[in-house]
Amino acid sequence: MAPRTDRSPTALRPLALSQSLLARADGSTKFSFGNVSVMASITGPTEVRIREELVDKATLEINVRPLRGLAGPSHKAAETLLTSLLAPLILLHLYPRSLLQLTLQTLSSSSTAFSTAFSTSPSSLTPSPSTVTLQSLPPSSAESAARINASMLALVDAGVACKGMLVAVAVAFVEGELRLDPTQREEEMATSRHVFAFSFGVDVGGTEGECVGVDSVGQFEVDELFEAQSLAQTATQAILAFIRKSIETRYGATGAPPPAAVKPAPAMKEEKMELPEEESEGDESMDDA
Amino acid sequence: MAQSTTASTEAPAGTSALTPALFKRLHPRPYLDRFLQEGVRPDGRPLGADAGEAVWRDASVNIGSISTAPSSALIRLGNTTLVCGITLEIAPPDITTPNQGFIVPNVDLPALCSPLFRPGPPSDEAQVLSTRLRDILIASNVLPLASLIIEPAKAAFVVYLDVVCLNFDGGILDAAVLACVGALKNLRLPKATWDPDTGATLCEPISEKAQGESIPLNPLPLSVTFGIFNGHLLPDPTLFESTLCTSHITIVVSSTTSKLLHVYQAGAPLFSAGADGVEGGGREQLKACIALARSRAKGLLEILA
Amino acid sequence: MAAQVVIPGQPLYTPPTGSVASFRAGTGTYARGGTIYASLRGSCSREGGIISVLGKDDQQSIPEPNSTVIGTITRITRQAATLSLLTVDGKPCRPDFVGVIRAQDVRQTAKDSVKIWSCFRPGDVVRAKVISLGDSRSYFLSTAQNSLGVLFAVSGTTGATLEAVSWEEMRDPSSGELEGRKVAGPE
Amino acid sequence: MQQADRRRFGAPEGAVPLRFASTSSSAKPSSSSSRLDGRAPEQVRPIFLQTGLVGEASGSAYIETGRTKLICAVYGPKPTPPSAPFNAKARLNVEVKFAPFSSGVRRFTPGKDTESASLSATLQQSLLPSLILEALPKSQIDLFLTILESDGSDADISAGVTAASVALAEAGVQMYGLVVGCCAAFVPSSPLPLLDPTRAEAKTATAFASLACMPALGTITNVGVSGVVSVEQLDETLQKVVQACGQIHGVAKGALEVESA
Amino acid sequence: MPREVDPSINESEFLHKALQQGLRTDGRSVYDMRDVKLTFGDELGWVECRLGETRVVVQVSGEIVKPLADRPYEGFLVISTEISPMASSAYEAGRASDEEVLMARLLEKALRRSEAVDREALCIVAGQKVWSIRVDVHFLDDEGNMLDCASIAAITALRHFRRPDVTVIGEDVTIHSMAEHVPVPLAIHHTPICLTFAFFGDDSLAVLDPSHLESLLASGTLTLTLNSQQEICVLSKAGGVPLPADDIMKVIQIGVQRVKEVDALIKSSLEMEAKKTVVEVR
Repeated sequence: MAPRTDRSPTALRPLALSQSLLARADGSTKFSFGNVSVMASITGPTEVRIREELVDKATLEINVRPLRGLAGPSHKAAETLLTSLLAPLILLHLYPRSLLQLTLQTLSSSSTAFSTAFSTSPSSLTPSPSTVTLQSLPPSSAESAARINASMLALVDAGVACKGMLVAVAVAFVEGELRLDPTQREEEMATSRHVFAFSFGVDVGGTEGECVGVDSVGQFEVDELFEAQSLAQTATQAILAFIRKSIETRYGATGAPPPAAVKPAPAMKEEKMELPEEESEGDESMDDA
Repeated sequence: MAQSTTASTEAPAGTSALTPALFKRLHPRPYLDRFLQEGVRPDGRPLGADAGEAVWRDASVNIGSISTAPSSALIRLGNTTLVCGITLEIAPPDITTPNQGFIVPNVDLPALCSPLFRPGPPSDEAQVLSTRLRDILIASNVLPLASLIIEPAKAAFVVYLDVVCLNFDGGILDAAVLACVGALKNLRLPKATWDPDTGATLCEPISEKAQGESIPLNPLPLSVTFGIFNGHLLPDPTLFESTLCTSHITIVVSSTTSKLLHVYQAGAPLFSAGADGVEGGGREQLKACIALARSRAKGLLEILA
Repeated sequence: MAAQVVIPGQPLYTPPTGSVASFRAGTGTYARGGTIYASLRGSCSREGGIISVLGKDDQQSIPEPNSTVIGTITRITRQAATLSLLTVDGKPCRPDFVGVIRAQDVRQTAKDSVKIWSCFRPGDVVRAKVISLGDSRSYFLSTAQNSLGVLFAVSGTTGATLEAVSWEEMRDPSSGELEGRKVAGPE
Repeated sequence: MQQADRRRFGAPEGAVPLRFASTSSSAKPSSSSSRLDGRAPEQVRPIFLQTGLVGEASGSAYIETGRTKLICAVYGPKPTPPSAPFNAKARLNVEVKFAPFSSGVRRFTPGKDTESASLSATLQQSLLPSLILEALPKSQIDLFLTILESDGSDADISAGVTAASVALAEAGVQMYGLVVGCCAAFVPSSPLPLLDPTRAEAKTATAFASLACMPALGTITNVGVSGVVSVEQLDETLQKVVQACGQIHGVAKGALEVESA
Repeated sequence: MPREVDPSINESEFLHKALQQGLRTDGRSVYDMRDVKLTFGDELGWVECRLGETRVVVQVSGEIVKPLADRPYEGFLVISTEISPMASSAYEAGRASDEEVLMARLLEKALRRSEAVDREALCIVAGQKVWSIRVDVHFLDDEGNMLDCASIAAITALRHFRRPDVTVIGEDVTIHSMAEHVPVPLAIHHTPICLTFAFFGDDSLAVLDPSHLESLLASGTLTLTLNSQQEICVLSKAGGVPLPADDIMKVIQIGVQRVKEVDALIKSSLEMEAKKTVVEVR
């Protein structure tokens, strides 16, 4: 596979974020890594069915829906990942006996189905590649990271109280090279894919961020995992800065969501970072220090 | 901590006999915490890095016990018991991958195995396990899909790996991976020929004479799960421990190479970053987990052999 | 000494023909045609003219009238408090047994002035007695005895464990605030 | 159907079971006996029965007889669902499931499988007369049985009845006596009916008799005959089956005594 | 699941009174549609349609499958219309409400039964390989009349979609990548579009493109599926008030006009988009 030409291996694709798009939901956010974009909507706190009612906290219901085809077991796995990442961050006990309903809809992800030519005639069959790639596993890492970010921002949009911010990014190793925010094609050609989620906030990671989620598949050395994690940490800090800017604009005088498209340099460091919870509304309450 | 003192003050005021079973039911967290403070786990396993092999539950494998399946493996991991049975079918390869057969893993958590599950279609938990099992088996490439081809673009084997849980006591993914690997190791594919005239595939029954072809496997994936409770690392947690843990980490290592095949962790951070104050403190502990996982994998590999 | 293990259907006692039976069928047994059989797997005892079979200790039990149960309050209304049962007669039970303490069953005296809110709060661990099988949904429970009532409760504001100060009040040790509860005394 | 498929990884399009070139690999019965595995006609296969395999269940039993392998677990007594009306007796819920790999070809039907449903009904009918359900008002007992390896559904159900009754006894459900099951096949190749037939033997059978009984009380809880058989022959056969049940009862008793020791 | 809240009596009376004066709460006249906004994605076959605040996204995709034995020359057109709680929390995930089933059937009739897409043109090798075209309809926001919005989005997406070019030699098939050969549009016979009218009260007052509030208060709806050739593909009046035949003819006349406008909009949007994407398809 050819090296990246459009951006450096450690650069993100253009990010985009817009909030409060949906009229019927209490909060909604569309978050994109380049052409992978996910819409998240939150309804709640609202009435909960008795069977699912929890006495001391809100019930978190998550639905993940694919762009193409019907949801299957892998979407249930995505829901479980989101639940275990979000549940510790949301102050669920503030909303006992109620329902927080989070729905995620992938809005776009480019299909790789017919990106290369192939033929059924025996003469033209290509031999299997010598290096083992993740070709047989549908690409999902960038989408998974976008889902995590969209969910978090929908919670912010809906004014649901959280301990801190959750930011995720995908990383892949392609032909030994570490690539941040891989495209679908890169995910297919990767030897390993990783999604890292970091939380930011007082007691939950500070301004540096704390790794609260790892989902890695493929074949990779321990050092590669750490290398990827470091890159992801820097990248999530940059994404958070972007989110912060975008939210500030939204709640500022202009009101309209910014047509955000920035390419943050991966070298962007923590100096400029401030406590992320202070942004947005007052409901982003902090736990006691 | 406040809760554990509660339990002690409650006992004299409360029932005349607060039996361990009752204590466990009423105050599961303090119950587990008391054990861990004593450096021991509720099932008697020691706690701590230098405890060696004793931190794991006993694992055993019984290969080929189901004669209706071309290959099968029964795994016991402590009380957790599950069976992986293989069935074979033949299908035309996907048009985009004419050189590949199929692996279809599914995990069933029937109502039989635990009061947590109801009869009916697969629970969410079963679906999540199926997904993660598939990801591990495919990403590790343990069974090269190309080896399942009978005739390129025309016919290939479909290997169904059905994992049925019989007793659910934590560590299901670890046990399921072990069961699948055990069953795959033992699998022999019958000799099959694709007939261009009829478009059908005929197989030779496996017998004394025609033993079929065993498939050369790539390095085997071996899965090891840890739970985190109150800052304690609990290797191979039981169901009771799992439900109380704030976070889990699963590490899948390769049997013969130094590569990792899958790392999964979600929830509260593995180790609080402030604990040792050093950047990368959690990292050292993750390394320790990986080292533990590798030593466990060696043990698991021995019982598979 | 380990008692003899019997299995269901095993004859335990047949009175000699013509004479009066010297044993009666107790728990875990049944009588048919004069003969007493075991209906449980367990150990057999013949005490006081009664033959009974005791099952294993960890047997799941279901609530019966007069059972003592411990449960967690899940819901309160003006009329009643709902519990999810944890144990029955000291044995853990399945969590899906539901019990109800109606306002008139909370205490023995001043039944008319009972305010559920000042006796129980959601999350409290309560000891109670089963008074009837109740309706199709829940068992009816009572705490109208000194030994019955709230065993364990946390403060709604600070989360600290409350200490009993009287039959009717518990105190938050961290803030000193008092909260009303129907407190269980020692047995 | 779509509903069920969405929760599993499905078969690839166009997948078909293996087809074998020659199916004439049937083994010949050994010379001394009329049966494929060398048993005498009235001999049942050796039984391995173990209780307590499923930790969280109230009672459980694993049974292996010849190639038939199945596991049974009992949960409860537990409360009936809120939707159910008040019932002075306990309800017995039975669900039989086949593991996908239990029968040679992949066994997978989303939703209801008619064979499991009929096995469930037979199992329930065989067990109900033995239970003292009046002792457990407004409660429910769930009995789940998974067939890991099947060797003909008649043998499955007989082994299933035995395992289920042992699991119920272990769960502490009051009963009049243990129920055990056995069956017989009438085949043209043998003058005597074959007890506890395997799948291969059952294939050639002209008639079947299956029976569930409580040997301790000498009572029968369920009996079924299919096919054509003379009354005299049936009477003779049933006596033999009851005898065999006596032996099986001994095994069941042994399993229950071991566990409690 | 939170149920739909019934509108208040005040809202209801206000709406009815205004309607009697020919006014609608959002300022439209009775036979006006809300603005249709079509957005196209990077991917061929991705279209977002907004009808006021109602929002639907459609993704069309294609795969190669084996045809049914009794219809060896026919490809498939699969329409998936599952309403997620994103549209409104009144919709439950995984359980179709009656309304949802009705909507799915009308959309199915409009697109499939009207033979909008030539399914025989989807055949690659008879009895062996055909295209299966999948239309995934995602309802994002339910501010009323999701059906019309979905039908516009779906037919536009089908017209926007291109499948890879295929060469057949004997039984062997070569599928060319999008970069290699210019991809092929689907054979589409006509452009059916759903138009929904809501009826109020006994005076058989009808409004086109009901908003969410209007559809909650309406006593019945009538859905027409028309194309620009003035052909009616589907007419469905499910329940509600009995209507005189004249009224039905009247709304059909209005529908015929409106559908021309929508069709023109789709055409011009597609043309503008084509100019942009031409550059991308090398």
